[in-house]
Amino acid sequence: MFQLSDSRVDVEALTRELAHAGAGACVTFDGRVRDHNDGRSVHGLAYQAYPALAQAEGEKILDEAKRQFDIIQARCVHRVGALEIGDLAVWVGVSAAHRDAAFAACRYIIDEVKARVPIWKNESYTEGDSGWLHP
Amino acid sequence: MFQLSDSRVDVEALTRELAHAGAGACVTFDGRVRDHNDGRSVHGLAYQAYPALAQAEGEKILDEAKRQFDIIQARCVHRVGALEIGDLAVWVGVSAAHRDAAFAACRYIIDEVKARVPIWKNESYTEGDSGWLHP
Amino acid sequence: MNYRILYFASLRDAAGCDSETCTATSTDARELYAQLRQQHGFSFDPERLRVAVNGEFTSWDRTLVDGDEVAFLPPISGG
Amino acid sequence: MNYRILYFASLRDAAGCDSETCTATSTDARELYAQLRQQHGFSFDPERLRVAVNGEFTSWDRTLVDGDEVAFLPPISGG
Repeated sequence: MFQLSDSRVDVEALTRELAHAGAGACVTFDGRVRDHNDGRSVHGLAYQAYPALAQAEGEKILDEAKRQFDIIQARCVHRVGALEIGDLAVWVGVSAAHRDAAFAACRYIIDEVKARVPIWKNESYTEGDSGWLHP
Repeated sequence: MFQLSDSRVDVEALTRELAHAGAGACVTFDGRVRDHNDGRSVHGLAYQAYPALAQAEGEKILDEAKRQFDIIQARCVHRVGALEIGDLAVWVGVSAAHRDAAFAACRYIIDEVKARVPIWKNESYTEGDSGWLHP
Repeated sequence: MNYRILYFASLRDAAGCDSETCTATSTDARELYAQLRQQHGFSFDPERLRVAVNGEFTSWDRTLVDGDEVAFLPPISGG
Repeated sequence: MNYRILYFASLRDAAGCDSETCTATSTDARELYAQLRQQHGFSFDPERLRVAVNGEFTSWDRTLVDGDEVAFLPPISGG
Protein backbone atom coordinates (compact mmCIF):
# COMPACT_ATOMS: atom_id res chain seq x y z
CA MET A 1 0.00 0.00 0.00
CA PHE A 2 1.45 3.28 -1.17
CA GLN A 3 0.30 6.62 0.23
CA LEU A 4 0.90 10.28 -0.41
CA SER A 5 0.46 12.24 2.79
CA ASP A 6 0.18 15.98 3.37
CA SER A 7 0.66 15.60 7.13
CA ARG A 8 3.05 13.92 9.57
CA VAL A 9 3.54 10.21 8.91
CA ASP A 10 2.47 7.88 11.76
CA VAL A 11 5.41 5.49 11.60
CA GLU A 12 4.26 3.44 14.60
CA ALA A 13 0.90 2.70 12.97
CA LEU A 14 2.58 1.73 9.70
CA THR A 15 5.03 -0.52 11.53
CA ARG A 16 2.13 -2.28 13.23
CA GLU A 17 0.67 -3.03 9.78
CA LEU A 18 3.83 -4.98 8.95
CA ALA A 19 3.38 -7.36 11.89
CA HIS A 20 2.65 -11.02 11.13
CA ALA A 21 3.27 -14.18 13.16
CA GLY A 22 5.51 -15.48 10.37
CA ALA A 23 7.53 -12.26 10.07
CA GLY A 24 11.01 -12.76 11.49
CA ALA A 25 12.53 -9.67 9.91
CA CYS A 26 11.39 -6.14 9.30
CA VAL A 27 13.51 -3.53 7.51
CA THR A 28 12.51 0.12 7.33
CA PHE A 29 13.97 3.07 5.51
CA ASP A 30 13.24 6.67 6.25
CA GLY A 31 14.41 9.60 4.23
CA ARG A 32 14.59 12.90 6.05
CA VAL A 33 15.18 16.52 5.09
CA ARG A 34 18.88 17.28 5.49
CA ASP A 35 20.32 20.69 6.35
CA HIS A 36 22.54 20.63 3.28
CA ASN A 37 22.49 19.35 -0.28
CA ASP A 38 25.03 19.64 -3.07
CA GLY A 39 27.16 21.99 -1.00
CA ARG A 40 24.30 24.37 -0.23
CA SER A 41 22.76 25.06 3.16
CA VAL A 42 19.08 24.05 3.07
CA HIS A 43 16.38 25.81 5.09
CA GLY A 44 13.41 23.63 4.15
CA LEU A 45 11.65 22.11 1.17
CA ALA A 46 8.32 21.41 -0.45
CA TYR A 47 7.27 18.35 -2.40
CA GLN A 48 4.76 18.54 -5.23
CA ALA A 49 3.23 15.37 -6.71
CA TYR A 50 1.10 14.35 -9.64
CA PRO A 51 -1.23 12.57 -7.23
CA ALA A 52 -3.09 10.09 -9.45
CA LEU A 53 0.02 8.94 -11.29
CA ALA A 54 2.22 8.94 -8.17
CA GLN A 55 -0.30 6.73 -6.40
CA ALA A 56 -0.55 4.30 -9.31
CA GLU A 57 3.22 4.11 -9.84
CA GLY A 58 3.85 3.68 -6.10
CA GLU A 59 1.39 0.77 -5.93
CA LYS A 60 3.01 -0.78 -8.98
CA ILE A 61 6.44 -0.69 -7.31
CA LEU A 62 5.09 -2.37 -4.16
CA ASP A 63 3.44 -5.06 -6.30
CA GLU A 64 6.72 -5.65 -8.13
CA ALA A 65 8.55 -6.00 -4.80
CA LYS A 66 6.00 -8.58 -3.60
CA ARG A 67 6.46 -10.60 -6.78
CA GLN A 68 10.27 -10.38 -6.85
CA PHE A 69 11.07 -10.97 -3.17
CA ASP A 70 9.79 -13.43 -0.59
CA ILE A 71 8.17 -10.81 1.63
CA ILE A 72 5.00 -10.62 3.70
CA GLN A 73 4.03 -6.94 3.75
CA ALA A 74 5.35 -3.73 2.20
CA ARG A 75 4.31 -0.14 2.83
CA CYS A 76 5.52 3.20 1.53
CA VAL A 77 4.46 6.75 2.36
CA HIS A 78 5.76 9.89 0.68
CA ARG A 79 5.10 13.37 2.04
CA VAL A 80 3.84 16.23 -0.09
CA GLY A 81 3.77 19.91 0.88
CA ALA A 82 6.17 21.91 3.05
CA LEU A 83 8.76 20.14 5.23
CA GLU A 84 11.39 21.33 7.68
CA ILE A 85 14.88 20.03 8.44
CA GLY A 86 14.64 16.62 10.09
CA ASP A 87 11.08 15.95 8.88
CA LEU A 88 10.32 12.54 7.44
CA ALA A 89 10.01 12.82 3.66
CA VAL A 90 9.58 9.18 2.69
CA TRP A 91 9.16 5.95 4.65
CA VAL A 92 9.42 2.35 3.45
CA GLY A 93 8.75 -0.73 5.58
CA VAL A 94 8.99 -4.39 4.62
CA SER A 95 8.37 -7.55 6.65
CA ALA A 96 9.51 -11.02 5.65
CA ALA A 97 10.27 -14.39 7.17
CA HIS A 98 14.01 -13.78 6.67
CA ARG A 99 16.22 -10.72 6.53
CA ASP A 100 17.71 -11.20 3.05
CA ALA A 101 14.38 -10.62 1.36
CA ALA A 102 13.43 -7.79 3.73
CA PHE A 103 16.65 -5.85 3.04
CA ALA A 104 16.52 -6.44 -0.72
CA ALA A 105 12.86 -5.45 -1.08
CA CYS A 106 13.22 -2.33 1.07
CA ARG A 107 16.16 -1.20 -1.03
CA TYR A 108 14.31 -1.98 -4.26
CA ILE A 109 11.26 0.04 -3.22
CA ILE A 110 13.12 3.21 -2.20
CA ASP A 111 15.34 3.08 -5.30
CA GLU A 112 12.35 2.67 -7.63
CA VAL A 113 10.25 5.28 -5.84
CA LYS A 114 13.03 7.82 -6.23
CA ALA A 115 13.48 6.89 -9.90
CA ARG A 116 9.87 6.58 -11.05
CA VAL A 117 7.22 8.20 -8.85
CA PRO A 118 6.30 11.69 -10.17
CA ILE A 119 7.17 13.86 -7.18
CA TRP A 120 9.27 17.02 -7.29
CA LYS A 121 11.34 18.70 -4.62
CA ASN A 122 11.63 22.45 -4.23
CA GLU A 123 14.53 23.36 -1.94
CA SER A 124 14.68 26.63 0.01
CA TYR A 125 18.18 27.76 0.84
CA THR A 126 19.35 29.73 3.83
CA GLU A 127 20.47 32.47 1.42
CA GLY A 128 16.78 33.06 0.68
CA ASP A 129 16.42 31.63 -2.81
CA SER A 130 14.72 28.38 -3.76
CA GLY A 131 14.42 26.12 -6.75
CA TRP A 132 13.05 22.91 -8.19
CA LEU A 133 15.36 19.95 -8.40
CA HIS A 134 15.25 18.42 -11.86
CA PRO A 135 18.22 16.07 -11.92
CA MET B 1 25.81 1.99 21.58
CA PHE B 2 24.93 -1.66 22.11
CA GLN B 3 22.50 -2.78 24.81
CA LEU B 4 21.20 -6.01 26.23
CA SER B 5 17.68 -5.54 27.52
CA ASP B 6 15.53 -7.78 29.71
CA SER B 7 12.39 -5.75 28.98
CA ARG B 8 10.49 -4.39 25.99
CA VAL B 9 12.64 -2.28 23.65
CA ASP B 10 11.56 1.35 23.25
CA VAL B 11 12.04 1.65 19.50
CA GLU B 12 10.72 5.20 19.31
CA ALA B 13 13.30 6.42 21.84
CA LEU B 14 16.10 4.64 19.99
CA THR B 15 14.95 6.08 16.68
CA ARG B 16 15.07 9.58 18.17
CA GLU B 17 18.71 8.96 19.13
CA LEU B 18 19.51 8.48 15.44
CA ALA B 19 18.22 11.93 14.50
CA HIS B 20 20.73 14.48 13.20
CA ALA B 21 20.31 17.52 10.95
CA GLY B 22 22.71 15.95 8.46
CA ALA B 23 20.97 12.57 8.44
CA GLY B 24 19.10 12.07 5.19
CA ALA B 25 18.65 8.33 5.55
CA CYS B 26 17.84 6.00 8.40
CA VAL B 27 17.62 2.22 8.02
CA THR B 28 16.35 -0.03 10.78
CA PHE B 29 16.17 -3.79 11.13
CA ASP B 30 14.07 -5.62 13.63
CA GLY B 31 14.14 -9.33 14.23
CA ARG B 32 11.02 -10.82 15.76
CA VAL B 33 10.03 -14.18 17.18
CA ARG B 34 8.39 -16.22 14.43
CA ASP B 35 5.73 -18.88 14.97
CA HIS B 36 7.81 -21.47 13.15
CA ASN B 37 11.46 -22.41 12.64
CA ASP B 38 13.06 -25.23 10.72
CA GLY B 39 9.69 -26.81 10.06
CA ARG B 40 8.62 -26.81 13.72
CA SER B 41 5.82 -24.80 15.30
CA VAL B 42 7.29 -22.42 17.90
CA HIS B 43 5.46 -21.38 21.05
CA GLY B 44 8.02 -18.95 22.48
CA LEU B 45 11.69 -18.61 23.24
CA ALA B 46 14.23 -17.42 25.75
CA TYR B 47 17.58 -15.77 25.11
CA GLN B 48 20.52 -16.22 27.44
CA ALA B 49 23.63 -14.04 27.12
CA TYR B 50 27.13 -13.85 28.49
CA PRO B 51 26.48 -10.23 29.46
CA ALA B 52 29.98 -8.78 29.81
CA LEU B 53 31.29 -10.35 26.62
CA ALA B 54 28.08 -9.73 24.65
CA GLN B 55 28.23 -6.05 25.58
CA ALA B 56 31.90 -5.72 24.60
CA GLU B 57 31.48 -7.60 21.32
CA GLY B 58 28.34 -5.64 20.43
CA GLU B 59 30.15 -2.33 20.99
CA LYS B 60 33.05 -3.55 18.90
CA ILE B 61 30.73 -4.33 15.99
CA LEU B 62 29.16 -0.86 16.16
CA ASP B 63 32.63 0.71 16.22
CA GLU B 64 33.62 -1.33 13.17
CA ALA B 65 30.49 -0.17 11.34
CA LYS B 66 31.29 3.47 12.11
CA ARG B 67 34.81 3.04 10.76
CA GLN B 68 33.83 1.09 7.62
CA PHE B 69 30.77 3.08 6.52
CA ASP B 70 30.03 6.78 6.23
CA ILE B 71 27.33 6.82 8.91
CA ILE B 72 26.28 9.23 11.65
CA GLN B 73 24.78 7.05 14.41
CA ALA B 74 24.31 3.35 15.02
CA ARG B 75 22.36 1.58 17.77
CA CYS B 76 21.64 -2.06 18.53
CA VAL B 77 19.57 -3.68 21.27
CA HIS B 78 19.24 -7.41 21.86
CA ARG B 79 16.63 -8.87 24.18
CA VAL B 80 17.45 -11.46 26.84
CA GLY B 81 14.94 -13.56 28.79
CA ALA B 82 11.56 -14.95 27.73
CA LEU B 83 9.88 -13.74 24.54
CA GLU B 84 6.57 -14.51 22.85
CA ILE B 85 5.65 -14.80 19.18
CA GLY B 86 5.86 -11.36 17.55
CA ASP B 87 8.11 -9.89 20.25
CA LEU B 88 11.08 -7.86 19.17
CA ALA B 89 14.27 -9.90 19.68
CA VAL B 90 16.88 -7.60 18.17
CA TRP B 91 16.80 -4.07 16.77
CA VAL B 92 19.42 -2.24 14.70
CA GLY B 93 19.18 1.39 13.60
CA VAL B 94 21.63 3.40 11.51
CA SER B 95 21.50 7.00 10.31
CA ALA B 96 23.67 8.46 7.54
CA ALA B 97 23.73 11.30 5.08
CA HIS B 98 22.94 8.89 2.24
CA ARG B 99 21.09 5.60 1.97
CA ASP B 100 23.90 3.43 0.55
CA ALA B 101 25.91 3.66 3.75
CA ALA B 102 22.82 3.31 5.97
CA PHE B 103 21.70 0.08 4.27
CA ALA B 104 25.21 -1.41 4.18
CA ALA B 105 25.98 -0.61 7.82
CA CYS B 106 22.62 -1.89 9.10
CA ARG B 107 23.15 -5.15 7.25
CA TYR B 108 26.73 -5.44 8.51
CA ILE B 109 25.68 -4.93 12.13
CA ILE B 110 22.90 -7.52 12.19
CA ASP B 111 25.04 -10.08 10.33
CA GLU B 112 27.96 -9.62 12.72
CA VAL B 113 25.77 -9.60 15.84
CA LYS B 114 24.24 -12.90 14.81
CA ALA B 115 27.67 -14.37 14.06
CA ARG B 116 29.70 -13.07 16.99
CA VAL B 117 27.75 -11.87 20.04
CA PRO B 118 27.50 -14.62 22.70
CA ILE B 119 23.73 -15.01 22.98
CA TRP B 120 21.85 -18.31 22.87
CA LYS B 121 18.27 -19.06 21.91
CA ASN B 122 16.14 -21.67 23.62
CA GLU B 123 13.05 -22.46 21.56
CA SER B 124 9.84 -23.85 23.09
CA TYR B 125 7.72 -25.83 20.67
CA THR B 126 3.96 -26.22 20.63
CA GLU B 127 4.46 -29.96 21.20
CA GLY B 128 5.76 -29.07 24.67
CA ASP B 129 9.49 -29.73 24.32
CA SER B 130 12.23 -27.10 24.09
CA GLY B 131 15.89 -26.91 23.24
CA TRP B 132 18.95 -24.74 22.78
CA LEU B 133 19.91 -23.79 19.26
CA HIS B 134 23.60 -24.46 18.67
CA PRO B 135 23.98 -24.18 14.91
CA MET C 1 -8.90 19.25 -30.56
CA ASN C 2 -9.23 20.33 -26.93
CA TYR C 3 -6.79 18.97 -24.36
CA ARG C 4 -6.54 19.40 -20.63
CA ILE C 5 -2.91 20.14 -19.80
CA LEU C 6 -1.41 19.55 -16.34
CA TYR C 7 1.75 21.29 -15.17
CA PHE C 8 4.11 20.37 -12.35
CA ALA C 9 7.15 21.84 -10.62
CA SER C 10 9.12 24.32 -12.74
CA LEU C 11 6.75 23.91 -15.70
CA ARG C 12 3.90 24.96 -13.40
CA ASP C 13 5.86 28.02 -12.32
CA ALA C 14 6.64 28.90 -15.95
CA ALA C 15 3.03 28.37 -17.10
CA GLY C 16 1.69 30.28 -14.10
CA CYS C 17 -1.07 27.72 -13.57
CA ASP C 18 -1.41 24.08 -12.54
CA SER C 19 -3.67 23.21 -15.49
CA GLU C 20 -5.27 24.75 -18.53
CA THR C 21 -7.44 23.82 -21.48
CA CYS C 22 -5.64 24.09 -24.77
CA THR C 23 -6.96 24.02 -28.31
CA ALA C 24 -4.62 22.50 -30.89
CA THR C 25 -4.89 21.12 -34.39
CA SER C 26 -2.28 18.41 -33.82
CA THR C 27 -2.80 14.93 -32.32
CA ASP C 28 0.97 14.56 -31.86
CA ALA C 29 2.39 15.03 -28.35
CA ARG C 30 5.65 16.52 -29.67
CA GLU C 31 3.81 19.16 -31.66
CA LEU C 32 1.54 19.91 -28.71
CA TYR C 33 4.54 20.43 -26.44
CA ALA C 34 6.24 22.63 -29.02
CA GLN C 35 3.13 24.81 -29.18
CA LEU C 36 2.91 25.11 -25.38
CA ARG C 37 6.64 25.65 -25.09
CA GLN C 38 6.48 28.60 -27.44
CA GLN C 39 3.45 29.99 -25.63
CA HIS C 40 4.95 29.76 -22.10
CA GLY C 41 8.68 29.89 -22.80
CA PHE C 42 9.45 26.46 -21.28
CA SER C 43 13.18 25.80 -21.11
CA PHE C 44 13.05 21.98 -21.25
CA ASP C 45 13.82 20.18 -24.48
CA PRO C 46 11.27 17.40 -24.96
CA GLU C 47 14.01 14.76 -24.51
CA ARG C 48 14.16 15.67 -20.81
CA LEU C 49 10.42 15.24 -20.26
CA ARG C 50 8.14 12.25 -19.87
CA VAL C 51 4.58 12.26 -21.16
CA ALA C 52 1.51 11.04 -19.28
CA VAL C 53 -1.98 10.85 -20.76
CA ASN C 54 -5.08 10.36 -18.62
CA GLY C 55 -3.01 9.50 -15.56
CA GLU C 56 -0.68 6.96 -17.18
CA PHE C 57 2.86 7.17 -18.50
CA THR C 58 2.91 6.88 -22.26
CA SER C 59 5.28 7.45 -25.17
CA TRP C 60 5.81 10.57 -27.23
CA ASP C 61 4.44 8.60 -30.20
CA ARG C 62 0.97 8.24 -28.75
CA THR C 63 -1.80 9.73 -30.83
CA LEU C 64 -3.83 12.14 -28.73
CA VAL C 65 -7.60 12.28 -28.89
CA ASP C 66 -9.98 15.10 -28.12
CA GLY C 67 -10.49 15.52 -24.37
CA ASP C 68 -7.22 13.84 -23.33
CA GLU C 69 -5.59 14.99 -20.10
CA VAL C 70 -1.94 15.48 -20.99
CA ALA C 71 1.02 16.09 -18.64
CA PHE C 72 4.61 16.83 -19.62
CA LEU C 73 6.70 15.76 -16.65
CA PRO C 74 10.07 17.35 -15.85
CA PRO C 75 12.77 15.14 -14.26
CA ILE C 76 11.51 13.97 -10.87
CA SER C 77 13.20 14.45 -7.50
CA GLY C 78 11.16 12.65 -4.87
CA GLY C 79 12.60 10.75 -1.93
CA MET D 1 45.16 -23.73 40.29
CA ASN D 2 41.65 -22.43 41.02
CA TYR D 3 39.50 -21.22 38.14
CA ARG D 4 36.06 -19.66 38.02
CA ILE D 5 34.11 -21.45 35.28
CA LEU D 6 31.05 -19.90 33.59
CA TYR D 7 28.47 -22.00 31.77
CA PHE D 8 25.90 -20.96 29.18
CA ALA D 9 22.99 -22.52 27.32
CA SER D 10 23.16 -26.31 27.01
CA LEU D 11 26.45 -26.47 28.93
CA ARG D 12 24.73 -24.68 31.80
CA ASP D 13 21.91 -27.23 31.70
CA ALA D 14 24.39 -30.11 31.64
CA ALA D 15 26.51 -28.68 34.47
CA GLY D 16 23.43 -27.84 36.49
CA CYS D 17 24.85 -24.45 37.48
CA ASP D 18 25.75 -21.16 35.82
CA SER D 19 29.22 -21.05 37.41
CA GLU D 20 31.49 -23.00 39.68
CA THR D 21 34.98 -22.88 41.14
CA CYS D 22 37.20 -25.63 39.88
CA THR D 23 40.58 -26.83 41.08
CA ALA D 24 42.88 -28.18 38.38
CA THR D 25 46.57 -28.89 38.01
CA SER D 26 46.67 -27.86 34.33
CA THR D 27 47.13 -24.34 32.90
CA ASP D 28 45.97 -25.58 29.49
CA ALA D 29 42.41 -24.73 28.39
CA ARG D 30 42.03 -28.00 26.45
CA GLU D 31 42.96 -30.08 29.48
CA LEU D 32 40.69 -28.02 31.70
CA TYR D 33 37.77 -28.58 29.33
CA ALA D 34 38.51 -32.32 29.14
CA GLN D 35 38.41 -32.51 32.94
CA LEU D 36 35.09 -30.63 33.15
CA ARG D 37 33.66 -32.59 30.25
CA GLN D 38 34.35 -35.86 32.03
CA GLN D 39 32.90 -34.50 35.26
CA HIS D 40 29.65 -33.16 33.74
CA GLY D 41 29.26 -35.36 30.66
CA PHE D 42 29.35 -32.47 28.16
CA SER D 43 28.59 -33.65 24.62
CA PHE D 44 30.50 -30.92 22.74
CA ASP D 45 33.88 -31.70 21.25
CA PRO D 46 36.22 -28.76 21.97
CA GLU D 47 36.36 -27.92 18.23
CA ARG D 48 32.76 -26.70 18.47
CA LEU D 49 33.43 -24.37 21.40
CA ARG D 50 35.07 -20.98 21.75
CA VAL D 51 37.04 -19.99 24.84
CA ALA D 52 36.76 -16.73 26.74
CA VAL D 53 38.98 -15.75 29.64
CA ASN D 54 38.17 -12.84 31.97
CA GLY D 55 35.43 -11.58 29.64
CA GLU D 56 37.41 -11.68 26.39
CA PHE D 57 37.56 -14.16 23.55
CA THR D 58 40.87 -15.95 23.46
CA SER D 59 42.50 -18.96 21.84
CA TRP D 60 42.67 -22.53 23.09
CA ASP D 61 46.45 -22.04 23.35
CA ARG D 62 46.23 -19.41 26.05
CA THR D 63 48.03 -20.30 29.27
CA LEU D 64 45.64 -19.99 32.19
CA VAL D 65 46.66 -18.43 35.47
CA ASP D 66 45.29 -18.94 38.95
CA GLY D 67 42.03 -17.06 39.46
CA ASP D 68 41.10 -16.81 35.77
CA GLU D 69 37.42 -16.70 34.89
CA VAL D 70 37.02 -19.19 32.06
CA ALA D 71 34.01 -19.78 29.78
CA PHE D 72 33.60 -22.47 27.15
CA LEU D 73 31.03 -21.11 24.71
CA PRO D 74 28.80 -23.39 22.64
CA PRO D 75 27.76 -22.21 19.13
CA ILE D 76 25.73 -19.02 19.49
CA SER D 77 22.22 -18.39 18.19
CA GLY D 78 21.31 -14.77 18.89
CA GLY D 79 19.35 -12.54 16.58
